[in-house]
Amino acid sequence: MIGISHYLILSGILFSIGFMGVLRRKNLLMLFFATEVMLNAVNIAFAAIGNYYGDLSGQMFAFFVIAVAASEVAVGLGLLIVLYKKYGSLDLDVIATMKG
Amino acid sequence: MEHILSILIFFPLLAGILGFVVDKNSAKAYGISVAAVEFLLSLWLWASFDTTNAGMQFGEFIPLISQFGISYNVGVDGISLFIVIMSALMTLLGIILLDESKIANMKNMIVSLLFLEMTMVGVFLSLDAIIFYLFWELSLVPMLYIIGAWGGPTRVYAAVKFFLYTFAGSLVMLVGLLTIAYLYHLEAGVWTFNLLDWYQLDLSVGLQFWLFLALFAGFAIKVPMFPFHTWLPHAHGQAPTIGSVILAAVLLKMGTYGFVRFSLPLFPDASVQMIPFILTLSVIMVIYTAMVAFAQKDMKQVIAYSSVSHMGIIMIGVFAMNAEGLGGSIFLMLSHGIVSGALFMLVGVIYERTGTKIMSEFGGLASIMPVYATVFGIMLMASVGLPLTIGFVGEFLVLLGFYEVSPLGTVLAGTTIIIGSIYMLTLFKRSFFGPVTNEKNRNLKDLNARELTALLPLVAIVVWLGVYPKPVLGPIDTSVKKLLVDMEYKARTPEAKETIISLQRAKEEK
Amino acid sequence: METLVYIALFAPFVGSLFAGLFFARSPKNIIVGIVNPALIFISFLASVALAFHVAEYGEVHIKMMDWISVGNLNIPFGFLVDEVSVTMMVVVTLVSTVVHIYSNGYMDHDKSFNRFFSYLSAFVFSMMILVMSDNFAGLFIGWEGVGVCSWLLIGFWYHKKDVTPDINPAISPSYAANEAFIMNRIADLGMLVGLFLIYWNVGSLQYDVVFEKLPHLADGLLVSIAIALFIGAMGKSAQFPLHTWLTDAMEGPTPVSALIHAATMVTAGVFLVIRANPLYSLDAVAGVSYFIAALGTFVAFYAASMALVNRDLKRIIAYSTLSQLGYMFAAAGLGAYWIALFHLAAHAFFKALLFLGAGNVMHAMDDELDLFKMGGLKKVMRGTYIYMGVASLALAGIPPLAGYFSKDAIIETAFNEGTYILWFSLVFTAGLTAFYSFRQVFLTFEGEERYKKYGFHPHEMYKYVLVAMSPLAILAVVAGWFQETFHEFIIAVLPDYEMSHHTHHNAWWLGLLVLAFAVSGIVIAYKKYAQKGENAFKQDAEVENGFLYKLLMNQYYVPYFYVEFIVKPYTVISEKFWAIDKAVVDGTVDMIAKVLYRTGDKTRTMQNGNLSSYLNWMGAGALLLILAAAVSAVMG
Amino acid sequence: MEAIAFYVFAISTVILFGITALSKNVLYAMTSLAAGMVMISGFFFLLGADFLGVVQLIVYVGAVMALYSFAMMFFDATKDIKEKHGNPALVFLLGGLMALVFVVIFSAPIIGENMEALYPIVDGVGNAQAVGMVLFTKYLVPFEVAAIMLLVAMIAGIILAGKKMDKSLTTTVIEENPEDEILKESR
Repeated sequence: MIGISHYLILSGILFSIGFMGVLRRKNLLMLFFATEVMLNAVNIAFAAIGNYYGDLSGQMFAFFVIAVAASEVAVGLGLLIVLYKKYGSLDLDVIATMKG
Repeated sequence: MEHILSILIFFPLLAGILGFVVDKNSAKAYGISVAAVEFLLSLWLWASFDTTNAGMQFGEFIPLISQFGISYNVGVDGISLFIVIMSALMTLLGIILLDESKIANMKNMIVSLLFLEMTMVGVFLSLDAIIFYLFWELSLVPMLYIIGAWGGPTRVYAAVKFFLYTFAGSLVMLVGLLTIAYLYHLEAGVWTFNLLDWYQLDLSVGLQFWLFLALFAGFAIKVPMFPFHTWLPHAHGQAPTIGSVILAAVLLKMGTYGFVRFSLPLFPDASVQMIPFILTLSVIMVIYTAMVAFAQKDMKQVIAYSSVSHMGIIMIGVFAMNAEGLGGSIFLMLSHGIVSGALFMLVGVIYERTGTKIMSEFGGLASIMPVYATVFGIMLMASVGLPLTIGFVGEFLVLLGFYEVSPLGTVLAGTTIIIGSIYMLTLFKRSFFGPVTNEKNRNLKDLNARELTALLPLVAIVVWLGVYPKPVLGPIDTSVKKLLVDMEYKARTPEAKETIISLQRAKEEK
Repeated sequence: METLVYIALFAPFVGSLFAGLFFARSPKNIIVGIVNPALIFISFLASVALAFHVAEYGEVHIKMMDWISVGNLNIPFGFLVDEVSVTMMVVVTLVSTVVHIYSNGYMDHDKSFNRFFSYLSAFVFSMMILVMSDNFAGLFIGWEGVGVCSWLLIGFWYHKKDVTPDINPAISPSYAANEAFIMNRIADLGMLVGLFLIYWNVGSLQYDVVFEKLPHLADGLLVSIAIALFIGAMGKSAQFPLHTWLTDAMEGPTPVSALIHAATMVTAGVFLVIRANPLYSLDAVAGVSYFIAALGTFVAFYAASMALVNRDLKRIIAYSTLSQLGYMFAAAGLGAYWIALFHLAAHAFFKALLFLGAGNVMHAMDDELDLFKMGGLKKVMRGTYIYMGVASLALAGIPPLAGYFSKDAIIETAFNEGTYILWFSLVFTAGLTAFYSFRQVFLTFEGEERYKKYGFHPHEMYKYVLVAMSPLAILAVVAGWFQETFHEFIIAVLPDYEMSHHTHHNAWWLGLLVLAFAVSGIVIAYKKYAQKGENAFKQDAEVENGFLYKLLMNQYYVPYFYVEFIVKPYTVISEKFWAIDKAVVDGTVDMIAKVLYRTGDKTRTMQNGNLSSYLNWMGAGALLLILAAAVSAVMG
Repeated sequence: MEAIAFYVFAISTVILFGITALSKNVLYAMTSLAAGMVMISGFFFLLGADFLGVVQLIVYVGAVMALYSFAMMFFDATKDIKEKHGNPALVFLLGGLMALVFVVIFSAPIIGENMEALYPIVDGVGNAQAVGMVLFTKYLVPFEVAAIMLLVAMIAGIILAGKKMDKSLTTTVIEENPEDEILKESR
């Protein structure tokens, strides 16, 4: 029987994959991908818990997460384009201007 | 003059604010007149002070934040009265000594000094912990500015060190004060920061211990007790003369005053319990810093370290737990203020002339500047505690009082009269005796009228209070006796009751 | 009578202020030279009047005003004029008057003439407070006051520069002054402890109250008090091991040596013991008293031995002062307080005379002090020769001069007490005393005129100075004749001391024995040092390289020991402490600041502007938070 | 049945997202991301969140992926991207550790048994219907805010991306000093 733990563990693993992607990616576009992975992982967890408790709130949250993700992508991509225009690259090492 | 205390506190503030619009060239005259008025006001306070009344006088009480019991609450008793007068006096004389040609931006200096005076008087007069803390911290600001703006080559380092060090300590103290208020709230159900209310608070010995330590952090750094003293030589070394004078004369006394006003009456048991600890630190302070003073090459540093050494004696007196020692220690605060202030002034005088404070640059000054040497000699003798000078009375009483607590400790601390004279006489010999070794010094001018105006009153006080200390000792004695009676009444442990010798018990024994 | 007391006390003070305030900066002013001695003389007259009054009507006790009054402590400025203090007052003011007049001549050419008189009068004032006070605190005022005046006067010629100890063992006047002051302070601490003990156990510092309650105190306590007070006395009276300052104090002008370091200040310790006689005669402190006597005897011999070889005119007299102080302590320790006081007075006269004579010689010899460069001065300085000869005879204890009566009495006391070791030491020391005194006199005035070789042109002192010295000379001769009068006068306050029958019986041969020692000392000195021609005195290299000679010449290496084992380590430790203060104590504080700075500096690289590394840090932080959440979930 | 579906979806999502996280090629990464999204929607269907599954498909796979692919046209997608990895071991360690922690946490028994549903799923009511009921009652304000947010995001995206559209980003060499104008001015 597939219980909530399975979903949660899967969600955790997916989140970790996304997390790893966030950590290792230097390309901004790829970073966006990684964040999408993380968001989706969380959505699974929301949906699973909502299902487990027989509650709609989980789905609602996931819904809003999707909405936020969509707007994030819209704005984020716009910013990426601007950055690319400016630097000709999306590599974080290249576009870093602040020197600590 | 019902509001004499408020006037004393806020008159310098108002005058300081007005000082911004005073003409640059008359800034010093303005400063002198304001400080003189303040000094006269403080004398008026003395004149109208009821010397038979041991409690707080001229009290003023205005609630500020009533839900937390914070109020503007001031009062004066025999303990604080003379410190206030001394603060006003030293500020006045310090301003008189300022040399207009040497101090850039005299106006700022005057304004800072007047602000500083406000905070100093405020600290000694406030009876509300929050107000006390406020003035306590505010006093750092003008001093920081004075050191940082008119100091020596490494003034910024010294000023920042002074500020951060003392500030760190007083933050711990603030925590302690807030805890006391909280405990009071627990016990009585109301919030109050009124010190006189706090005196009624009965604390367990364990709590007293920790609160004592919290307040100790603030006071001990200010005193400064060993091993928290190292900001002082830096601050003195870099501060301009006026800064050193005020710092040594008044600011250090805030620490010992804090012990007398807060630690003793609030935590009588812990205070008695801590005597060995305080004694150890103080003895180290007395001997160790005196020896360090002996090793100095810089005149000003000798006096800076000697300050620390003498503060050790004051600390011992505070914890003597009898009227002789405690009264003596408060008298010693005054005498140390006057004598060390005068010594710093004197070093400042020679520094203004030669641009150096290194003793090896001098030698034979006595034959070039006889008046200067005489005044220096008198102050030196007061510093080493010669009878019939102001220094002896306090030192004698402190050692006398503490002998009852710890004979061995007194003998060790009493070595101050030996090693104190060692470094002081060595300083005097190196700078004033011997042939004139530095040809540049041959044409030095003796004290001029301005310097004499600043120094002669101090000489007069040194002799006057050395020969006839009664007018000052009397009110101090009255208040100290009351403090001890309160402490003994409040003490919980039998050993504390045993150690604290109030006059009542002394009478019973007779 | 009160007025007389105040006149006696404050006349010197007025003189000091007069000279100090009005003439400090002006050149030599003869008005000072007249007014100051006159004021001291007035003080002397008042003291004498008081002495007659006291003899007639008993003590005068007055209270001027309160000084310190805190808690239960109440110290007034009170003055007690009784037989003891009036004796001291007369001696002090008399010697002071002579010295003041003498100083007119001696300091004639000094540019700080007025300052000298100011200090000298201030000293007399302090000394008067010391002897007249009616309580221990007042005594301490005077005690410290004379210390400061002594510091000022030893260092009077402060402009001289430091030299190595080979050239001048005292290094410089200012160095000697500091040494004296600091060494006295060591003893003062002991004295202070004594005062504290008295206060906390008696509740007062007034002599009458204290002495009344003393017998009721515990034995151990009494011993502590006695020891503590005696430590104070040891400093002022330069007893071993605090004696080295006295010889170095000879750096001061000679009138100062005469007044302070021979006649008055150094006897303050003896005075203290005499004053505190109710304490020291208690059975409980018999041990301490015996120790005082033994130490006194030891110092008497010890100092005399060092005087045997010294070549410095003033230092020899200083050693003899030390030695005589030892005699006084021996008497006081043995309970013969009045004899001690008598010797104190007699000694003051002839020792001051001796010093002033030495001052004349110095004046004549352009401040040269080396005996070996003098000799045969009697031709040009007959008056001085007579004075110094009389003083030396008195010192040596030749009848009928003063020293014979007073010193003989002390020696007799030692015999009477059955302390034969002390007795013999004192007798032997009497012989040494005679020898070194006359060695000095003969080397100076008799024998070959060695000074010519060194190009000196000695001349006699001013006439009026010699006249002024005459009272001392007369007293040095006749003072002993009044022993009985003094005895009757003084036993009103001091415990009487009578020789036992047995001692009386043996008195004649005891006296003869002492006399024999003294005379033989003089004879040997004459043989060795007073001859002319081929028997004339020559320096003997063999003797001078001998161990004993070197030991004595170097003062038993005690000053050397002090320098090596106290002064130098103190300096080194001070330097070390300073280094520790900077490196460790301050270093710790700076370390905290540095750690904060460094942490900031290191972590600054985190803020490198690279989003990726920020994300890494954020990731690590997130992981930590999750871990913390997990752990707390497990824990809680 | 559910188990098979779950494991199929689970394994495929892990692999696909793994490719997304690790691939060097943008195109591969994006494609696998899109496929992964589809698989995720499968979970939603499995969990009875039909509406959410549909939204997932439409929004993510449809809209977001379309956005990404359009955006990619601005960049050079065919090239492998070169990334410097300072410390790959650390990254894998952190990621692995996190996964481990999650696995441990989530495999622990769940304590909050007595939690009560605020908006219970009522049997017999379709999921989309139920969602609609809640969304337009309780979550009306957030929903509207989300709508506005999306609008704002859209406008922002257009404005940001749409400036100087006439300039090609990939083919022309940038001659300007690629430094911030503002930075330049501020110097």
